[in-house]
Amino acid sequence: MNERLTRRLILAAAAPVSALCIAVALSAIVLLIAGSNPITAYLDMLEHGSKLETQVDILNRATPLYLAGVAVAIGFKMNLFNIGVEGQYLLAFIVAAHLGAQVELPQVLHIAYVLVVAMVIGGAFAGVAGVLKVTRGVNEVISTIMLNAVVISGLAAWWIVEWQAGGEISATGGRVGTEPIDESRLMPDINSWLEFFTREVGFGKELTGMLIVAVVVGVFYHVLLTRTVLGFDLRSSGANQHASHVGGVSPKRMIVIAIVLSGVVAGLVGMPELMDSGYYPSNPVSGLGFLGIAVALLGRNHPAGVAVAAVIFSFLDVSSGILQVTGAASREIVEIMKGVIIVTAVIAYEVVRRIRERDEAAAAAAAMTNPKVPSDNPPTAAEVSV
Amino acid sequence: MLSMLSMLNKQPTWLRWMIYAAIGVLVLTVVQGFDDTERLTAVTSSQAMLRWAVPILLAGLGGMFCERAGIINIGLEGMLVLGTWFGAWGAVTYGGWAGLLIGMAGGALGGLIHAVATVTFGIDQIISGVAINVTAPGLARFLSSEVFINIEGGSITQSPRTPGQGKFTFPFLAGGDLFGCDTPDILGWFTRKDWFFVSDLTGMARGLVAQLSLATMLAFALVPFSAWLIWRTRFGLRLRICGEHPVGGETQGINIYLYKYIAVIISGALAGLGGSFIASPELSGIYLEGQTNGRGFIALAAVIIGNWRPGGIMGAALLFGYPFGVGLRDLDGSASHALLLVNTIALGAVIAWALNRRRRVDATLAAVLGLGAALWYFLSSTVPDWWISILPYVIVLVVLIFFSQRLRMPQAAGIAYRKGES
Amino acid sequence: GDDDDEETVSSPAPAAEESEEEMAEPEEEMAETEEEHSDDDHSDHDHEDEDHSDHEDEATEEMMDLPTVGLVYDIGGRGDQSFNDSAAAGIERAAAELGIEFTEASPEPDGSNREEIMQLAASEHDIVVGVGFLYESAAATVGPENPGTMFGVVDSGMLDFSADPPAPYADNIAGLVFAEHEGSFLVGAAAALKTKTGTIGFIGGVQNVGGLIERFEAGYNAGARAVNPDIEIIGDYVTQAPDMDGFNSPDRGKEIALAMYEEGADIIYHAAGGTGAGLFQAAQEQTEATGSKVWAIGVDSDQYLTADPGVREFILTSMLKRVDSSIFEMIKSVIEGTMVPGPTAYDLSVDGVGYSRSGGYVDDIVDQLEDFRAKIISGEIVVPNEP
Amino acid sequence: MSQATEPDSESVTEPETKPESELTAASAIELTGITKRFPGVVANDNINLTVAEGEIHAICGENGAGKSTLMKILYGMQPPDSGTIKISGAVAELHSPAQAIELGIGMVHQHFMLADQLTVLENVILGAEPTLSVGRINFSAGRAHLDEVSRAYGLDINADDYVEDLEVGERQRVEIIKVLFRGAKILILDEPTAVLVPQEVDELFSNIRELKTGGTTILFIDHKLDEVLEIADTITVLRQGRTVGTVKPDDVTARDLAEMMIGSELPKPDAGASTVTDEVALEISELRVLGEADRPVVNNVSLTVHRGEIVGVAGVEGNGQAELVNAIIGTTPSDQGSIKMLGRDITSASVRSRRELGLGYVPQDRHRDGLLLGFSLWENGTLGHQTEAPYSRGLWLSRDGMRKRAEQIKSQFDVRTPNIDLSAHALSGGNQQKLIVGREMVADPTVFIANHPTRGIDVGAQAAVWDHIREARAKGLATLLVSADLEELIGLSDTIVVMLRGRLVARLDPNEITPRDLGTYMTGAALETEETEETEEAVASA
Ligand SMILES: Nc1ncnc2c1ncn2[C@@H]1O[C@H](COP(=O)(O)OP(=O)(O)OP(=O)(O)O)[C@@H](O)[C@H]1O
Ligand SMILES: Nc1ncnc2c1ncn2[C@@H]1O[C@H](COP(=O)(O)OP(=O)(O)OP(=O)(O)O)[C@@H](O)[C@H]1O
Ligand SMILES: [Mg+2]
Ligand SMILES: [Mg+2]
Repeated sequence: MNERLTRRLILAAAAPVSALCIAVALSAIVLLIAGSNPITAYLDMLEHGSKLETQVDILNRATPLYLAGVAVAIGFKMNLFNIGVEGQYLLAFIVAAHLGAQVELPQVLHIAYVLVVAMVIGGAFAGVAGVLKVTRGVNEVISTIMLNAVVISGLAAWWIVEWQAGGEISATGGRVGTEPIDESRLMPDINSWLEFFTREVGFGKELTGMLIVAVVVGVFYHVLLTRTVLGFDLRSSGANQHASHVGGVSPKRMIVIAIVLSGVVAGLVGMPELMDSGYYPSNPVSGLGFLGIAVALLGRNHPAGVAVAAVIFSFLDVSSGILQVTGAASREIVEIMKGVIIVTAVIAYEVVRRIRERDEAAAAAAAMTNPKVPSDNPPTAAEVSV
Repeated sequence: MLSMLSMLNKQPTWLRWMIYAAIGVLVLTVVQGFDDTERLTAVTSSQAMLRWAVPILLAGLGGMFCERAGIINIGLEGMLVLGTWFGAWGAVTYGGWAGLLIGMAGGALGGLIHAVATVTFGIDQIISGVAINVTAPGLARFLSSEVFINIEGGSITQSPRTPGQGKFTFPFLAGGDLFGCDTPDILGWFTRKDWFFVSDLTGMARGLVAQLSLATMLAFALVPFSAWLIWRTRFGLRLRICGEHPVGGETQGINIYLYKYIAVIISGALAGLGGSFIASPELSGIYLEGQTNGRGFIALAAVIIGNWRPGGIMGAALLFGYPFGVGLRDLDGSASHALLLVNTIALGAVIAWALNRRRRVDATLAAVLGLGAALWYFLSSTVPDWWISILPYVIVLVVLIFFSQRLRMPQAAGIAYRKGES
Repeated sequence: GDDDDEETVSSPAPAAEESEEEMAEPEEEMAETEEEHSDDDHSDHDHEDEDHSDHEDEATEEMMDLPTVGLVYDIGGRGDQSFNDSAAAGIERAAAELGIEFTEASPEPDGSNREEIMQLAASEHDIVVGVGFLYESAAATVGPENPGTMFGVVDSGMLDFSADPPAPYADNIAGLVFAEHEGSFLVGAAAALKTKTGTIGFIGGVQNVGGLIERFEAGYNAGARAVNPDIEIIGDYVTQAPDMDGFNSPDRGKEIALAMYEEGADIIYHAAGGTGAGLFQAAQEQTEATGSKVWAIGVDSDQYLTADPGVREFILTSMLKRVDSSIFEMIKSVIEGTMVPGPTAYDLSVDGVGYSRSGGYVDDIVDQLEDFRAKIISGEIVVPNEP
Repeated sequence: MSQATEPDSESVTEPETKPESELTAASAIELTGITKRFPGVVANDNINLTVAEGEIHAICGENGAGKSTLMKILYGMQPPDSGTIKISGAVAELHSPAQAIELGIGMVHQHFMLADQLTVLENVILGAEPTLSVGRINFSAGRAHLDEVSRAYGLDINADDYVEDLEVGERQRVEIIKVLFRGAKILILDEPTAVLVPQEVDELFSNIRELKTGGTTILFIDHKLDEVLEIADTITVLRQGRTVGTVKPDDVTARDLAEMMIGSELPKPDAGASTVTDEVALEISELRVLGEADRPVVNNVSLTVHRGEIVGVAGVEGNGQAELVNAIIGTTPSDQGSIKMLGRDITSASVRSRRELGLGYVPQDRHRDGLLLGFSLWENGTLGHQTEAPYSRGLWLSRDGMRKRAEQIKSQFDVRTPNIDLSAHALSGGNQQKLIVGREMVADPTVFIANHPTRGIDVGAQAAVWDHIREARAKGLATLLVSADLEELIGLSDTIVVMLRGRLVARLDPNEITPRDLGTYMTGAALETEETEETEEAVASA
């Protein structure tokens, strides 16, 4: 392999690897301060994580995280900060749960119907922020924060009462929420897909079928961005709105399209839970929208990167359980590790980005001084290393 | 009408705003009559407004300093959290005032991290802020598990009760002591007369000067102080150049990094102060996990609505604090119902403003929203609880819908700056 | 005998703070109730025995003879000075008296991994107790997968309503439910007896969480009206589901409480978790500001003992919900082989709920309260559990 | 506040070996062996430079020769890799502009360093604020001093205006006042004339001479050689980071200087024989565009461009040219009037449909409007044409097509880059510009809008861009050329129109006009003297 390519490969791997190492080391220090043995803690985490059942847990948790991450990432690609994924998914969740319980369709159709409802609601609600931005100049960060409150304290609080399932369930405490969708119309688990490769999944763990939807969303996102004209428009408008506008891309249109797409994906975030339980409970898993921001940033808005980030976060969440049960460490350590990983990863990426930019500038300058440089002839190591 | 307006415009700014405020109280007075409530103009309502405005005001001022220096601070929420923890710990250990100071130090620590990440390393400001928001609650909990657990009355999620900073009642205006002697309570006297409007006005005013916590006074004193600092001092000018044109500042010999660092740390310290206020007896009286309730994000909105100016941010904080405080105290929903009519009238004012400036779209939009509020008002006798909860957010959103285009962000905010790379 | 008995029950100190002698009594008392209880559910009994012996065989392979317990808290975990702490007191009492060993865990702040930690606890322990009804679906899934482990879930009946008639999810899952409305009835009556203004208040944490907090309100209102049908009751909730901040907002609790006191209420009962700290503070401030004393009523544990010393004198009484006893009893029943699947009700009759007398502020009305208690136990008064 | 050099500094000057310069006065600045490397470039290569006290010393060199870098080093903005700096004889270690300012050095940068949302006064006093107690700024003292400075040097400005409301010339004055406000003894001016019309240049030069009389030493960067010859006492020429020589203006001609700078004669723009046809390609009639506060910034403009014709638009920056261009390409809506391309009304068409009709555009600010800096060259080669073949098929991009086109642009337009996968920010300004011109040209446009197409690029690239425009013109391209380079306008255009305050005020024949005359039209001076009817006539015929 030529030297330049090797250097590029090393650079590409340097950021995530060094970030992970630093994060592991820093967390070890925190663990030591807290009076825990980091080696035991890490071994417990690894051992636990290597079990098939744990992996199912990780994937189940990673699925909504990934969807939330992609939703946020779509916004970021267009330079939009969609803090509203939280509100969008909760709204889509409750409406899809309610409307899903109103009809009875064959399973496949029913699943499709529920997902489409969720995506439409998520997209439409996100669109409000987009329209406010392009027509009224309202900063989307602020409008989506306000709209989150409108959903969480307002619409969902209202509809959970309006759409409450029959009273006898609530009387003993416990399950309260919208009318459940019959299990036969929900997305089945995909344990068999996994079991094909390994052994039977134990402990009643069910790998969510929404994982497939998440993968499809990721592929769709990737293809959209890199292979279509619309994706090019979106990316260029996000990178430089002015240049892109001069190039025929209306920034306003792109803003609305991007935030609606973001909302469409956000609408799916609550679906793993709905497909599992069949109803919207009075206390759905919340905060995924905010975690999605962190996941998107850690994954650098790249479909694969976001997936890795979602799995890392999910792994840490799942590890918090084993650390407590074995007594290796307290749960808080996991939150601190998340923060440390984000910060170190971002710093590592920034450092690598600068090195790469310098390399490129050097290569360009070399071409300037010697115009005869053929395109495939790499600069020598002396030119590259500064 | 128009001549009256133009007369108003000739008055000095402070007087104009006093007049606007009086008109506002008049509207509240009239409207609350229909709903048979006195909450809208009660002494306690203006007190609640202040209480609920303070953390948003402080964090908002923090956000302003940061963004004026060119750094966006999404991490305000995390810094508030640090402020609640350190504020409570300081107050419990060393007393109320020390609590405020230590809370500031805790927030400043968050600011320092943000500064290192964004100024020294040039990391994306949003990312750094998000990382702080993710980490701060974990850190607070970790610290609780190390510290509060060992103090009586504390636990991993909460601190023992925090002491406060004392209260002050203005002499004469509200009958506070002056050198140990009682003074007449002038505003109180008017208020007790129950005269239409006059008593309402004095009542609300009295709420602003009676039994005022010293911490609240400090917070509001920071508004003119910040304005003075930003607009009138060398420090302020240099700070502003960091947000407007850092390279220009560099060429004039300004150490941009230094001012950015100072600004981001001030930002954290103010958010931390806001956090310790939340944990002080004025609001919670303890540190409790999760008690910031997203106020950091509201503060971000306040920075924008306030157009990156201290006075504007105070206005935004009050605009949020009033419906929030009144909504909480509105046990039967009548005040919130009355607020619907207030909103209608306010939207009417927006229509007049828009027509005056020949902004037809704005006028139509305001008319639609106003009509909706009016219809709701007349077709119902009370509003649901969830509506009371979201009213402050809706008001903020509506204000943004009409006035966003008039706002102006510091030009270089959000853009990474590196010395010598121009 | 009778009087004595009731005396100890109505004002029990939390287990953690109990001295050795005090502890003995409630234990005896609880043992009695447990016997009664087992009689009621005799049909399930044999079944349970078999399961239990299976489990003991397994257990002996790993350890000596006593089971180990995994206690999984609700979000926040130990240290809420209320619900979770009461559970902690129960497990510690079990450790002290029964000699069991235990570990504790709590889920992620968003509650996303309840099922996972319950499963983990199950794979490490013989008994798993989930604190809070949010563990219902987790236990329903994990329970059948771990037949060798006994499960208890606080605040959920663990009945499968999709079956007709509703039946327990599995033979190894018990639900520990409380008659909060009955306990609330008594503190409501106390409030009505003690009020000078004829107006009292109720602050609920979060509305529409499965009608859970509404149960407190219903009982409280009924109790107050039983004393004085014309009494004015001001009720308010801090937030509505799904906004759970209402359990976590002492600032909002204080604001609401102050408003209620200003409206003339002089006694306010809260069922709002951490938000209650704000109520106590409001009581103190209001008293100091106006000079006339107002009261607060605590919930779940005896908050006179757990709240900050500065506000204790304003806590009239607390509605006790003996999560500690229920957990202790559940563990004991497993050891004795008498655990009952499905709901076990901890109501007034078994002192699963009650009111506290710490501070002595309700000593003068104990007779009336005990009278109500007797009537509820006897069925003469039926306390509604919905507003 | 003002840091004048130490009074005894002159006496400190050591008698040193002074290489090429025959000094008559003590040297204010002495740079020895300055070397500065950037990744891949040696921006300054062992530069020696001595500037005498009180002289106007010009530095010439083509783009990228290292002039700005040298000045930034002298001003403390960038540390040299090696070499020493002596100010008034004393060795100076400069780590920041603050230190340079302290030594009495002031610099006016190549690009404006003004904060739009601050007032002139605030911009000027920044860093040298007269203060009262506790850091309070004494604004009145500052204002008084500012007025004093502006009166003393005839630099007319209103201290309380916001910079965003100022015109380019006024901004340039603010920049100079900023430096004078501190009482700089050594003044560095980096290409101060780039954005000025000849009349403004005259004014600037008289200010500079006045400063010189006051004893200020001036370092002056410019590559307009006639200007250099007019003002300088001494001229130093840089080429590729090295000093080529130091000369006196009386000893050299412009041609000599040019040869020193680039080793050959400077190319001149020249359109060659007219290729104008009768076919109207772009027709603008009575166009009005509204700016802020609904003020018309383009007012009643009518203009026709035929196939094969280049119409030059002259005007002082800020007189509506930018808005006119934006209205034509469609990024700004027009309020009244119509725009027709090849007879099709495109007044309210989208940018994209205009581009698909064959509108090519080279923007003035390539970083803002021309490129996606973080994107690869092949993606940049697509921007603006992504809906067209061979870049895409239907909704799908064709990466093959994109890359092939990029390779074509690279070779045809001599974009110097090792490969097309590099990101755009790695390229130098000139190569970036060639990429943009190439991208627009390979698409075979029918109407071409060139907005300052050669601003800030070196002579080689400049000549290449001119060639490409000429070639396309010969093939029937209709071009609207907006430029501040009057030589370029006169040299390339078939017709020149002048814009002033949003209106077309004159239509001129490039064969009969000099840059100086054009300048009088641009400032409006010509209109005041000329008969009004004549102007009306000119507009009517336009
Ligand atoms: N801030 C910077 N950081 C890194 N590299 C830079 C920077 N500025 C310029 N360069 C590098 O310097 C080289 C030339 O940049 P610049 O645009 O200043 O060139 P120029 O001298 O104007 O070129 P041209 O003569 O082609 O117009 C490029 O290779 C670019 O990569
Ligand atoms: N910050 C930087 N990083 C990398 N290279 C740079 C940087 N600044 C300048 N250069 C390079 O240094 C060389 C000299 O640039 P400099 O700006 O000094 O040229 P100049 O003579 O001022 O040109 P111009 O006439 O365009 O202003 C250029 O080739 C440029 O590529
Ligand atoms: Mg250059
Ligand atoms: Mg230069």
